[in-house]
Amino acid sequence: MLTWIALVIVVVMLVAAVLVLTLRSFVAAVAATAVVGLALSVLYVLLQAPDVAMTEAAVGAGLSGVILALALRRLGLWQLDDGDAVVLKPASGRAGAGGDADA
Amino acid sequence: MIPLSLETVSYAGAIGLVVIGGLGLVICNHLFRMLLALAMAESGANLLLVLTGFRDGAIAPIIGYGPAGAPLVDPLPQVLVLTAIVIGVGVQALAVAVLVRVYRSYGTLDMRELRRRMEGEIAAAAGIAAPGSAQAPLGQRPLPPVPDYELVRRSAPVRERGA
Amino acid sequence: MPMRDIASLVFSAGLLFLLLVIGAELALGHPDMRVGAEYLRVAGPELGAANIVTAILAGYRGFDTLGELSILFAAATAASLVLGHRRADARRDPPGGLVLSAGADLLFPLLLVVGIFIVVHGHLTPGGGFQGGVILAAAFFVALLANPARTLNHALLGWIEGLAGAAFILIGLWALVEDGHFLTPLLPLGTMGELVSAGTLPLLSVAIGLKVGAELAGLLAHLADTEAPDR
Amino acid sequence: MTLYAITLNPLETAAFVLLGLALLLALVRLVLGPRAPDRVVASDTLTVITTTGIAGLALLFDNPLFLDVALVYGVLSFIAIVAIARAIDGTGESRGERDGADGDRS
Repeated sequence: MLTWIALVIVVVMLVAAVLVLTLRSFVAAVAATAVVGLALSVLYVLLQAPDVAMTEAAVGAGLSGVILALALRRLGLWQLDDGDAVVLKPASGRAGAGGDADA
Repeated sequence: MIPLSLETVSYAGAIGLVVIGGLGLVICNHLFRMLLALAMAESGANLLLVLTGFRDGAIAPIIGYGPAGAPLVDPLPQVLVLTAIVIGVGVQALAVAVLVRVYRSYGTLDMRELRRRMEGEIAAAAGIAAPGSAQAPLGQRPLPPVPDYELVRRSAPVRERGA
Repeated sequence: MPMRDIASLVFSAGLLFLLLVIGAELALGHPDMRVGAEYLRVAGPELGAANIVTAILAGYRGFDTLGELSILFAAATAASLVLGHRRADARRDPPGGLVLSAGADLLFPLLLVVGIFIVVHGHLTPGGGFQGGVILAAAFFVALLANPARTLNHALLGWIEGLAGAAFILIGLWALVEDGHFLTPLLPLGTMGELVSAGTLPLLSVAIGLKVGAELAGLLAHLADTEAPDR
Repeated sequence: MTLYAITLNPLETAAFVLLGLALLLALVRLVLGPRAPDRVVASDTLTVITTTGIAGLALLFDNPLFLDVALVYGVLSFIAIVAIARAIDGTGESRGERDGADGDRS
């Protein structure tokens, strides 16, 4: 049973890790980083390490997300994407800024 | 055949995280994405360390919970990883501060663009033309520097006069 | 796709395969515990802390924790130094809406209580100085998130941080005078599982919590105070 | 498994299967979500499901210590998501320009 839970969590973690590299929008990449921290926290719980799980939850999901989100604004990376956000090769620059015209 | 168990699945996850993070560090051109990849590789290493302390059928290393006499997992890797996670977030904050500074100075975080601008700035300060790429087509490649003996001879007395 | 990317892809795939093959040979799940088994056997009776991880972190390896605190201090100081001061006429982020402001006011006491709980019960339940410190820093940062124009008192934060760090070292020096070893746990152990037990470990935990909390709150406030570029 | 074996009754099994399905559905939204706000909301959904999952694991291990992890996780992931949302909020064409213009004038 624990194996299957771990399998689902590892799949979520690796998919989110690949998304961090391939998403064009940096806002979404930071959200995917938070998902990686979340999956790691559950894995630490499964590995019977509540202290490490709590640290990862507080630092990896909370504090690190806050620092990166603050950095997004200060680095001018918060522009929203246009649509086709998954690219084959890691995107580098800023995407078009008119994505939220229909919001 | 590798058996499918909690340990092997976690091991695969840790290795995958390290490899994806390392790959991102090499392939990505954007400094912020490299920071994200670095954080992921670090997390994978932490998971690997915690995994080394895990024992089958053992419970969390806190006395007084669970059945009496049950084995406890190895607490030492957990302590080391606790330290590593907290230091990792300190490093991340410092890296973000440096990135803010770089962005303020050069207006970009793309590695190629950043290198071009920095080389342009250095070249402007040195008073020479900005160098081109070594991988450019044949006609646009920078020529190897030729020592200019005339310039050396002319500049030597100037330095003497200044001293 | 340039040659360099293909080469790094191939290299990563090879590394992945190699590590997976090594993993098939490892004795995962049956570790050879030498130091860890000794800690598990000795830590309970010697330090009186139910949480062995905290016992090792603050008791047996307190010196490492002191080094970690100084690394964190150096990182926070360097980040503040690199970020520099804010221009007086720089644009601020607009304040959050009603929901966020009300939610921040409601969340602040909850976060404070959770943080203090985690710090104080560090020797009994999972948690301790670092985790509780992070939660305390988050508690003070939420108000800033709702209204960016608000500022934290950096001088007060600096005082708290300095006094907490000094308290950690003073406890260590006290142990040096009393027992001959730096950071040896002192004081009667009490009964395991009660709040006041485990000697000086809770005091060290509180010192770590205050220091980390003040440091990270100052760092987050400084980062939030940095001016954002215009579009 | 020595002293510590885990057995699940059918109800708990069903609960965990449902949690796993919810996790995978939210993951699909994270991968497919056409725009960045969709992905941020998917990440928030994942954190809520995971908090529930950690509480369920505390039940499974019969160990109340893991509830502390769920508590800390639930509180702090909320703050992180709010911070990410604040990074997007107030910067678009609709509201941020107006507010910023007002701030500049005063």
